[in-house]
Amino acid sequence: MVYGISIILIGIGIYGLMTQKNLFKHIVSLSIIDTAVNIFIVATGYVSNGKAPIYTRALPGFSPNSFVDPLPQALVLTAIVIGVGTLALGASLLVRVKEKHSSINVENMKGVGE
Amino acid sequence: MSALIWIAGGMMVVAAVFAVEAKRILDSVIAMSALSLISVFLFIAMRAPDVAITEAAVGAGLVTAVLLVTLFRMKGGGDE
Amino acid sequence: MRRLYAILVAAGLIYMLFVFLGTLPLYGKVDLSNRVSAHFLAKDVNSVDVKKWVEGDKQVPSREKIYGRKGFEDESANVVTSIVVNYRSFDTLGEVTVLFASAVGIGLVLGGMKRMGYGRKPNFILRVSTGILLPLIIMFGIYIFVHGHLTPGGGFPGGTVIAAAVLLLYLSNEEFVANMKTSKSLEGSMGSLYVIFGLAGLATGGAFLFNFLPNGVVGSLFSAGVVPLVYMTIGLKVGSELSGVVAEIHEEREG
Amino acid sequence: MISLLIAIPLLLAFISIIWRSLSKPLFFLASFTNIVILITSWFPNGVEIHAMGNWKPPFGINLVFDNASFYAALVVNAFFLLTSLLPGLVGNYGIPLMLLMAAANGFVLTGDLFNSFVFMEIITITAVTIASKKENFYNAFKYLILGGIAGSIYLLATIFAYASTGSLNMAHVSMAGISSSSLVAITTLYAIGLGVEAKLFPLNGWVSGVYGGNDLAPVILGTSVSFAALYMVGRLFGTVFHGNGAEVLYTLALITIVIGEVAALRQRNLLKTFAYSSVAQAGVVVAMLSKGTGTAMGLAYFHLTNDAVAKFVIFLVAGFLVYNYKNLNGVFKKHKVLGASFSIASFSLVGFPLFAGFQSKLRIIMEAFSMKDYLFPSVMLLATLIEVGYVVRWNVKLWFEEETQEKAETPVIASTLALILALVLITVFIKPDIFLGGAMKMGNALADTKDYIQGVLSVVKGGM
Repeated sequence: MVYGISIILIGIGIYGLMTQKNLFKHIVSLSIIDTAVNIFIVATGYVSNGKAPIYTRALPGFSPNSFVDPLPQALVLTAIVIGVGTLALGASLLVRVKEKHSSINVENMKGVGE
Repeated sequence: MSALIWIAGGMMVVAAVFAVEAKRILDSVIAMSALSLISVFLFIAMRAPDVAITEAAVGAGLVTAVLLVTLFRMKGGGDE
Repeated sequence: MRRLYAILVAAGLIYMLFVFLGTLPLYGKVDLSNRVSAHFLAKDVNSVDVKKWVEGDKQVPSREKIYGRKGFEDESANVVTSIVVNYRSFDTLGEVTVLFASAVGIGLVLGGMKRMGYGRKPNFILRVSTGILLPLIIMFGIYIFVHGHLTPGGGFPGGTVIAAAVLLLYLSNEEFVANMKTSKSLEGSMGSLYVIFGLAGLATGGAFLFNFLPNGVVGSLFSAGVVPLVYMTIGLKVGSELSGVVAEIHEEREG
Repeated sequence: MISLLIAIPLLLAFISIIWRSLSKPLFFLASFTNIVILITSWFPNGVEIHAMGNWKPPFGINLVFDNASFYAALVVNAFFLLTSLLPGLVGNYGIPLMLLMAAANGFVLTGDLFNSFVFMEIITITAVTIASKKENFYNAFKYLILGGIAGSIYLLATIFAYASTGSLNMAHVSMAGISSSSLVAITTLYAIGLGVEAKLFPLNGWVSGVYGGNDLAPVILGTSVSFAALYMVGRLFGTVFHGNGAEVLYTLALITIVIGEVAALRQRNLLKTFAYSSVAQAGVVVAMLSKGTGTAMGLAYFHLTNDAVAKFVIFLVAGFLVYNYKNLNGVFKKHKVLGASFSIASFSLVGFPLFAGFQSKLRIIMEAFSMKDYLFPSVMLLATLIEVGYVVRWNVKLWFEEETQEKAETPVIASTLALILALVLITVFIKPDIFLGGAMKMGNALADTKDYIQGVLSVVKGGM
C-alpha cells in the first residue's frame, strides 16, 4: 500500500510537469517525484515487525529478518541529497531565467524562440 | 498502524494535487513542504530513522527555505 | 486537450508501475537472507565465500550479541552509517561531489556581488532569539555528525543544521554577509580531505577508501575506524557548502 | 591504479575551489594524468577489478577495468584532454569540467548499479552548469528537469533490480537468473532512464537547445558524455541483461534516427543542425547495440568513435563561427584551415568515401544485412540521403556564398586541433584498424557476459 501511494505521487508529479506552464511548478513536481521515489525505495526494504537497523543496548544480537533492510535506507540518504543538489541548481537557474526572459511562465517568456 | 499510513498517504496525495494545481506559487511550495513532512512520518513508520532525520532537515527544511528565498528574489513568480 | 493528454500519460505510467509492482516481493514480506544487506547487518562480509554465496548458498550467521563486542570488520553501531561510510563509501564520495557540483553551478549561474535585502527590519524577537539559539543550533549540528555512527543522523543532516544557522543569520540581520572565502576554503579542503582519506587507504590497505584505522567496541564513541572522521569531514563540508548556497541565493548583481 | 582516474580529477577540483585561478592548468593536468595512466595500462585483455575499501563484490562497490571500459575511458579522457588545450573555450568552467571528467570516468568504470546512478546525476548537474554558459538558462533548466526525471526512473530501475536479486553489483545481477517479468520491468525502466543521456526519441527534446546554446556544451557533451552514456547502454543491455529489452531500444532507435535527421534538415541554425544530427547518430549506435552480438556492438562503437571525432571538429568550428559572425555566408574564405577541417568532418559524418564515416557505415550496413535485418539498413540509407542534403547545403553556404565585411581572428590552437583531427579521419579511412581494433575488442568484451561475471566475482581481494 505504501507502494501504491508512492506510485500515485509519481503519477501526479508527471502530470504536473506536463500540464503546468509555470516553471516553478516544474521544480515542485520534480521534488514530489523525488520524495515519492524515496518512499518507494524505503518500502522495498521494510520487514514486518523488523527493528530499525541500529545496535543499541536494547537490540543486542543479530538474526536475519529481525531488522529492516538497511541498504535501501543508505541509498535513500544518497538520493535525498542528490535531489537537493538538483533542486537548488534548478532554483538558481530560474532566478536567471526570470531576469533574462522577464517571466517564468512559459507562455509569457520573451525571447524564447525556436 | 495501517490506518495511520492510509491517512498519511491520503494527505500526501491531497498535498501533491494541491502543490501541482495551486494558483499561487507560494501555496504550492508550502504544500510541497507539507508533503515532505508527512513523508517523514512514513519513513519512521517504515523504521528508517536516518532517512527520517535527513528528510526532515534537508528535504522539508532546507529545500523549502531555498525555494522560498528564490521565490522572494523573483518577487512572486510571475503568473498571477 | 493538453490536460487530457497529460492524464493519459500519467495514468499509463501509473498502470505500468503497478504492473511492474507484481515482480517485487510483497510489502513487509522481504527475506533479508537473500540480500547482501544480511551480511552488512551481521558485519561478516569478509568471511563470506562469494563463489558459494552467488550460487545460492546463503551463509547467514547466527550471532548472539553484537552490541558492546570487539573484533568485527566494522564497528559502527548504526548499520546504515556503516553502509554509507564504509561498505559503500564510494557512493558517498559521489554524493558529496553532487552537492559540490551543484554549489559550484549555483555560484557560476548566479555570480552575484551585493547582498539582497528583504526590505524590512527583522523584528525584535527574531533578532534577540537568534543570538541565543545560534550557538545551540551549531552545537546540535556538530552533535549530529559526531555521533553519526551511533545514532540516526550523520554528516548530511548535521551539515544542513549548520547551514540553517547561517540562514537564520541572514534572516535576522539585513547587513549580514557570510565570508565566502572562508566557506570556500573549508569546502575545498574538506573535500580534498575525503579524497585524501581514500588515497591513504589506497596506500596502506591497497584499496581506495580502505578503513585504515583500528576498530573499537561497537557502540562506543571512539570506534569504527575512519567512519567518524569521514562523517566529520562530510559534516563540515556539507555545512560550508550549503551555507555557501544560502549565501549565494541572497546575492544580487548590482545595477 | 584505476581508482586514480576518478580520484585525481576530484581532488584537483576540490583544490581549485580554493585557488580559482588555477582551475585551467589543473584541468589540463588532470586530463593529462588520466591519459598517462590509461596508456600505462593499455588494453588489459581480461577483467581487472578494483574493490573499493577492499570489500569484495558483490558486497562493496567495485570498479571494473576490461577492454570495454578501457576503450571507453580512453575516448572519454582524450576528448577532455583536447578540450583542456583550448583555454578560451574552457573559461570559468574548469571546475565543472573536472567534475564532469571524474563523473564520466566513474560512470564508465563502475561495476555497481547504484554507483552508476550517482555518477549519472553528477554528469547531469555539471552538464547543466556547462549548458548554462552564455546565459542559456532556459534550455539548461529544461535539461535539468528532464535529467531529474530520468534520474528518478533510473533509480527505480536500480531498486527493482535490487529487490529481485538482492544485490546491486552488475555481475551478480547478470548471473542471478531474474524472472522474465522482472526483466521486462527492469529493462523498460532502464531504457527510459538512459534515454535522456543517450538522446533516445521521446526524451531528446533538450538536445538542440543545449547544444545550440553555447560553444562549450556541444564540444564536450556531444563527444565525451554521449560516448559514456552510450557505453552504459551497451554495458547494461549487452552484458548485464544479455540483450533482453533490445526490441524496445531498437524501435526507439529507428524512430530517433528518422526524427533527428528530418529535424536537422529543417533547422536553419548551424549548431542546432548538427545537434540533431548527433541525435540521429545516437539512434544508429543504439540500433546497432540492440543487436547484442560482439561484432555488432564493436561496429557501433567504431561508428560512435568516428562520429565523436567528426562532431568535435564540427562543433569546435561551428561554435567559433556562430559566436564571432552574425552572417555566416562565405566565412570559410577567411578561415581556410577551419573550413577544410569542417568539410572533411562533415563529409565523414555523411559517409563519403575517403573519410572514416564511410568505413563504419558500410560495415554497419553489411553486418545488418548479414543478420537478415533489412529495415535498419533502409532507414539508414534514407538518413544518409537526408544528411547529404543538409551537409552539402551548409558547405555551399559557408564556402561559396557572398562574404560579408565582418572579421575575426583565426584561433590558432583550435584550427590546428581541428586540422589534426580531420587528418585523423582521413587516416582512419585508409587504416580503419586504428579505431576498429579497439572498438571490436570493446564490443567483444561487452558481449562476453561469462568472462565479466567470472572476472568480477572470482576475485578474492581487490588489487590496485
